[in-house]
Amino acid sequence: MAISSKRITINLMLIAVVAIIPVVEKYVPLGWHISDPMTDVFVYAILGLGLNILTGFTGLLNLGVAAFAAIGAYVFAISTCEIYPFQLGFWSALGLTMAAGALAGFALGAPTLRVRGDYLAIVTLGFGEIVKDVLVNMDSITKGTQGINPLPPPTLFGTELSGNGQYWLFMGIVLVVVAGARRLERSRIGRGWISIREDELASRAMGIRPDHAKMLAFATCASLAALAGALTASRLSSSGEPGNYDFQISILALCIVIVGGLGSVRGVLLGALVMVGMNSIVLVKLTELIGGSDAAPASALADAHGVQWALLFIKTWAQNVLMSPTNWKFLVFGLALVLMMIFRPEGMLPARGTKEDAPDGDDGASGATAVANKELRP
Amino acid sequence: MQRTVAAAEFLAASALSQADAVGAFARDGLLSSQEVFTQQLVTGLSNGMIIALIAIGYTMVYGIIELINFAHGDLCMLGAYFALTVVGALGVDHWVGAGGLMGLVMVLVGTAAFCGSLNWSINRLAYRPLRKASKLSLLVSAIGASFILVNLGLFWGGLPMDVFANGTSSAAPKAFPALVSAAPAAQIGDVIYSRTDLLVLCVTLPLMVALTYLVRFTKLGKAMRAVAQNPTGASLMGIDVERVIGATFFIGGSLGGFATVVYSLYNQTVSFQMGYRMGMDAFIAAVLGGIGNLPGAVLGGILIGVIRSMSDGYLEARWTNTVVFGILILILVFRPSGLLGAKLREKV
Amino acid sequence: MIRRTASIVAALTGAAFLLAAAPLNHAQDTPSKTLKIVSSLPQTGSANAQTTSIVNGIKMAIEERGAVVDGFKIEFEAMDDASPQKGNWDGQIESANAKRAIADPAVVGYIGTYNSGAAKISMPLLNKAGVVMVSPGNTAAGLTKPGLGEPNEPAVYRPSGKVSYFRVVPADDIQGAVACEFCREDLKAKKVFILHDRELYGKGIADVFKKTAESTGVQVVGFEGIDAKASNYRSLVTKIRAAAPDAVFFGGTTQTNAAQVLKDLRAGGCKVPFVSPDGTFEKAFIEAAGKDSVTKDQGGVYITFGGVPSEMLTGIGAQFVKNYQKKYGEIPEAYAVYGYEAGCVLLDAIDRAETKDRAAIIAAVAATKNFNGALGTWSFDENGDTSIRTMSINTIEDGAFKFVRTAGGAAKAK
Amino acid sequence: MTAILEVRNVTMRFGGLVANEHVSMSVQDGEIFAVIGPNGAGKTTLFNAITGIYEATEGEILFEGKEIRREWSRRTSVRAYAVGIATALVAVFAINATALWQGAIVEKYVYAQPFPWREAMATLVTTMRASGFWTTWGIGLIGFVLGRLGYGAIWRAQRRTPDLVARAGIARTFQNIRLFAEMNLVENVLVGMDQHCRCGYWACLLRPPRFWREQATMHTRAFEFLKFVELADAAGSLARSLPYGHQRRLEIARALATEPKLILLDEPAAGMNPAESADLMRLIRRIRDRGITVVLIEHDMKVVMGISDRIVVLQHGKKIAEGTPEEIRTNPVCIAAYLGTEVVN
Repeated sequence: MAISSKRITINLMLIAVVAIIPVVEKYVPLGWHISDPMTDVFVYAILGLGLNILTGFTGLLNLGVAAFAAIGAYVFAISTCEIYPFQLGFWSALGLTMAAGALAGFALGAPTLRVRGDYLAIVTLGFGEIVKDVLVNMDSITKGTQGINPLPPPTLFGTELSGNGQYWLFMGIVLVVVAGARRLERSRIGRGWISIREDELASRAMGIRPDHAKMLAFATCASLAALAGALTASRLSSSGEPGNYDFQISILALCIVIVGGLGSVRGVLLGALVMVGMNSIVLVKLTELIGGSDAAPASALADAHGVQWALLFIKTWAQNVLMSPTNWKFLVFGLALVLMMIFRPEGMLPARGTKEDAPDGDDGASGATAVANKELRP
Repeated sequence: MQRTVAAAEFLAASALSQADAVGAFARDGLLSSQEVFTQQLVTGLSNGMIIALIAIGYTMVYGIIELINFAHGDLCMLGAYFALTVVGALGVDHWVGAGGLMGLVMVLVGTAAFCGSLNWSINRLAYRPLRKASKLSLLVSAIGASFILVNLGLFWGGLPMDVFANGTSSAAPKAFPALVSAAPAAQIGDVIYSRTDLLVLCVTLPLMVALTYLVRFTKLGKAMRAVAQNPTGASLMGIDVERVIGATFFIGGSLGGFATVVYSLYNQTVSFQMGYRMGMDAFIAAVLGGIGNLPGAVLGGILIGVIRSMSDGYLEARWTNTVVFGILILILVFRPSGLLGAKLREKV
Repeated sequence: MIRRTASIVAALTGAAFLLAAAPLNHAQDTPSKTLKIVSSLPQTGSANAQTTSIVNGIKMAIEERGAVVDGFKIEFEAMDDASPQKGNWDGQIESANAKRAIADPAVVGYIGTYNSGAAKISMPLLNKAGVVMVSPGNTAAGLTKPGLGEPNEPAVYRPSGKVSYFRVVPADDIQGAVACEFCREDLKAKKVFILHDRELYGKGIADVFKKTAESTGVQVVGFEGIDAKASNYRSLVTKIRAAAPDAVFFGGTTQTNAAQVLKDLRAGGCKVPFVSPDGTFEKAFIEAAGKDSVTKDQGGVYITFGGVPSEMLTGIGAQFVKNYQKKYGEIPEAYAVYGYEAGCVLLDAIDRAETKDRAAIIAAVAATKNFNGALGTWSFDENGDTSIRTMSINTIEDGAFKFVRTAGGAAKAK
Repeated sequence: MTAILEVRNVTMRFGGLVANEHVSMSVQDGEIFAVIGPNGAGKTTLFNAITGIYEATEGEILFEGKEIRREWSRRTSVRAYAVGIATALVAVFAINATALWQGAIVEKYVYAQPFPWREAMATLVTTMRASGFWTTWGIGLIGFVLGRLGYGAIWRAQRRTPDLVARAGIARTFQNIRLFAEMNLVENVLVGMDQHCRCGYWACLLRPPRFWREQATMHTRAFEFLKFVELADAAGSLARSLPYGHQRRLEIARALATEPKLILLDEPAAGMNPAESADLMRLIRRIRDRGITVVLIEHDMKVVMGISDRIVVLQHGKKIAEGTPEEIRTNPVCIAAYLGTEVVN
């Protein structure tokens, strides 16, 4: 498949635009602080790319990817923090973290090879809860909910990076991961994964060993998720608390992958931008713009009657909860998810085979997802 | 008998390596170890039956459109808020005697109807447009719906009513009035079988029987089973598939409604975040029993309840989640499609 | 085509790097007539009730001065450090909030955080940038007190070497000890069962409680971390019943299901005194627990609180409660007064500072002595802790908190 | 000629349903062998049993004189024990983690001072010794048993899997075409060639020269297979955009790409018009001419009679006849089976 030069051009332009954001931001005082949230986007993009390999390529639903991020963050923290004797450097700790992540991936993947579809989903979900619980409960090792700090910031050739340095380093890592994901996708490993997603039985009958392929997918996913966790920890200089890696984060990662377009690397990047951006940029801006209202005046409901009562009731209620923009965040987020799915069920940038390719009015879904769908059936 | 008890104690002690601590409980305490065990069993069964009732709603929806309905737990949460509103608005907690019983039944049925209709509407708005999309898109839509429901619960909690503490802190947990007192209905030794335990039994058992009847013997039930097996085939046979799916959502939701009232009466606390755990437990129960399988959901629910109870009682409470999920994973390793789930066989 | 684009991109990127490396004139030095205070509290999710009342408290502090201090206009922004996906504080957002505050030259004060874990992330950032941080809610001892936390605490939060973090709320080490003393002396408890919510706050207090109990000869018959999301704790109650304690201590908050624990204790037939820390000292706890389970004949509920409760406050404190009630139509939550106090002490420092730059304001806050505030008259010590060590013990009667006695003037942490 | 495939007394039962009952047949190397019978006769089930999708309830299936199945060899046994021991170790360490950590790290490490590694390691050993009998040996035993049983359970479920059969040299196509719909033609074929690729995970990721060499060869060969089934022109399009007849041919190409010795074709001519089936017959002969034995299930009698060397007839899961096309054509039992008349003895 020849990649058109136009596409390369567009990609390079996009990379350049993203790369100069921090500089532009500094010189064009719009009051937009987006380079910092963008760094979060990069981390979530890595998490999403990892999950994409497992769920997007291989078609295995994973609801516990945050657990791998937690493992990553804590392995990184324990191996680098000054309150432990190990005190590795940033890059060696990162390597260790990814290895530990891969090992955890094997540990989860191996016993659950036979478990399929939604059963696998709950196994991964359970794994997530177990990891979280273990991190909280083994507090003599992990400091429980205290979090481990300080952690070394990212370094490059011996210099500590902060602000824009981190931005570019993380962006670079994302690019490396994207390249890696693409390379795997377009090699026999990726073909094996996708063939399992498309039709596990047929791929078996063609001599693909699904166990091997799935284990590799699990390990790759886990080690990328661990990388994302370690990078976050390093950026925040703290492992955070185990609660920061709970089910909601796995869900967020899953939403990034599906909203972006299952199995599509570009889709995942866009998904991360939209999902994290929505939270870190749009919702924050929204809060700033609306401000909040204060006062819910003393309730005079007891004295009021009839229509007046009803009006007062609604007014008090509105002032109690509805006027505060922070109270709307879940709703906005949820509504955005539902609407995105209704209007673009195949994601924003579906993998391959968009509707136009479908011969005779396919069922409307992207084939990739439709088939993944079939495959996930128990 | 003495010997059995001693053996049980020994086993518990050795498994925990906390021989002295456990021994101390049994010796100094007011309760004998048998009483403790029985009490834990009672608690586990009651909790388990509530979970089972929610799990049935889960598993029914799964059975028919293969959707892990993430919004189910949060639907139950809204049901609890609805029930609380009804109780608060009508002052049901002040009704006494037969009136009280009537009130209870009314709240149960009303909440069931509310949850059923809500579930039906969610299906209509958030899931039906995605009928032909991939299952994962549907899943994300369900996640979105769950977020919306959570937020609605947050809003609801701010209603300026007495039962919601005049709505001054919408996010705080709310007390649910004790329509059924927690006083013992029966007491054997120090084992308490409270009236709320009895309530759980009195609501869940008939519902399970009724549901079994409905699915097995009614026309709707047959249609549901047909759609679950083969939607296309069912529609060719003249079954209105969408109507059957809608009905399933309604029935699943209303079972959730019954469950949530029982849950609220049992725990006497509701909060806008309780849906997560309710949904999670039900999901585990459904999967443990074999998702899509009704008796499986009941078995799974009761097992989860009892395991939780025993783990709280004999291990440390902080490890209970780990124990539950550990057992779940173990069972799935040896029985990949749940306890009662049919063995997967792909048609080639 | 490709080559040309590539070279353009390379040039652009190179230019960007050069620009970034070039020294920048920060707008920080330009004087402005507006000063800004920000707060960073988790306002999405379970802590919403408490944090909203903290924000209300801060707003009241600012409004009472007419939003003007020493000729400078005071602006306030309440930032949210929680995200909807988590429904709880989010490290990335907390860090972003701190960075935003640092980047805005008008910001001279940062009120936050609510969670000690979040503080650990923003403290070093703000310290480095020299922004004063006043916390209305952090109670983890290690944040300020050497020797109580990790060996590198609290130095690790002070990369600049100076103290720039202050808290108006007493730390865990005082409260846990006071609660234990109360159990031993007033409740005559010989055996206690300790529960905690496994969170930083709750477990911190429970640990201190346990340590104090062991050193003062109170037998600890059980120490359990609960699952704050569980639907009920009946089986745990059976376990507690079997252990037959004289009192149950719960280290946790209303959000971590304190009311459910209490209810299940009563429903399960375990009628011993229930003692909990100030995380439950809020109306929401009484509301959630319901009127039946808190009464004395059910064993009674005792709650420790740093300082005296709102109703018992005199002077400024009493005025605050009155004003708050007038404005928001309810008795303030326990932490509202800390928010108010944090706001007041910060504004007072801004007032006293000669120049209104960040460094001078830090110095002014640190120099706070005998501050006459809503919590009484107090000072900041050299670690940035409040000198208030008086705790009050409260019980619940007729659906309201009732003051029992003060305790622990000079708390012994160890 | 020797028998390449021998089916001996195979019985397949699904619960009460008997799909095959004591079926025996033997396929000679290099022949075209047809399995025919009315719908529901158990033909596809037999294919599934041969390719390892189902496990035969009774009987054995020999390929080149051997059964294709993972034997519980010494190596498997060692692995099972290794997994058991690993689980046991993990369990024991997990249970004692806190104590070990306390002893070796917390008590030995003084903040900001060099860490005495040797002492710490020594403490690990003493701590393990000091921990209770049950927490080490009991938990270890439970861990071992679980790990060992778990390995056994997974192994047992995979004794005879389709991928093992495919790697041994039996390829197949499916009755209801099962292509990888979202992949293009070349990729579909490449999946078939996967077992002959030498590049592993790291090679695919890092792409050393040998990766590119291999990729080039593989692509060339993939095109050869596509040319063989006359689909090279459409190489870049998605599998699901192909017309039906082409999809069948692509499936054959994919199966051939595994370089099998035996290929099983499940109703290759289904849904084809006479011209297409004629093409197909030529294709099947060409496959045989490559030295590959062909077994096919087919309803189209013209195809069956036209190319088969030998034919087996199944009815109600039982073999009712075997022979050359001539013999079958005249066999009254077969005629009865197909026309539905009662067999008169």
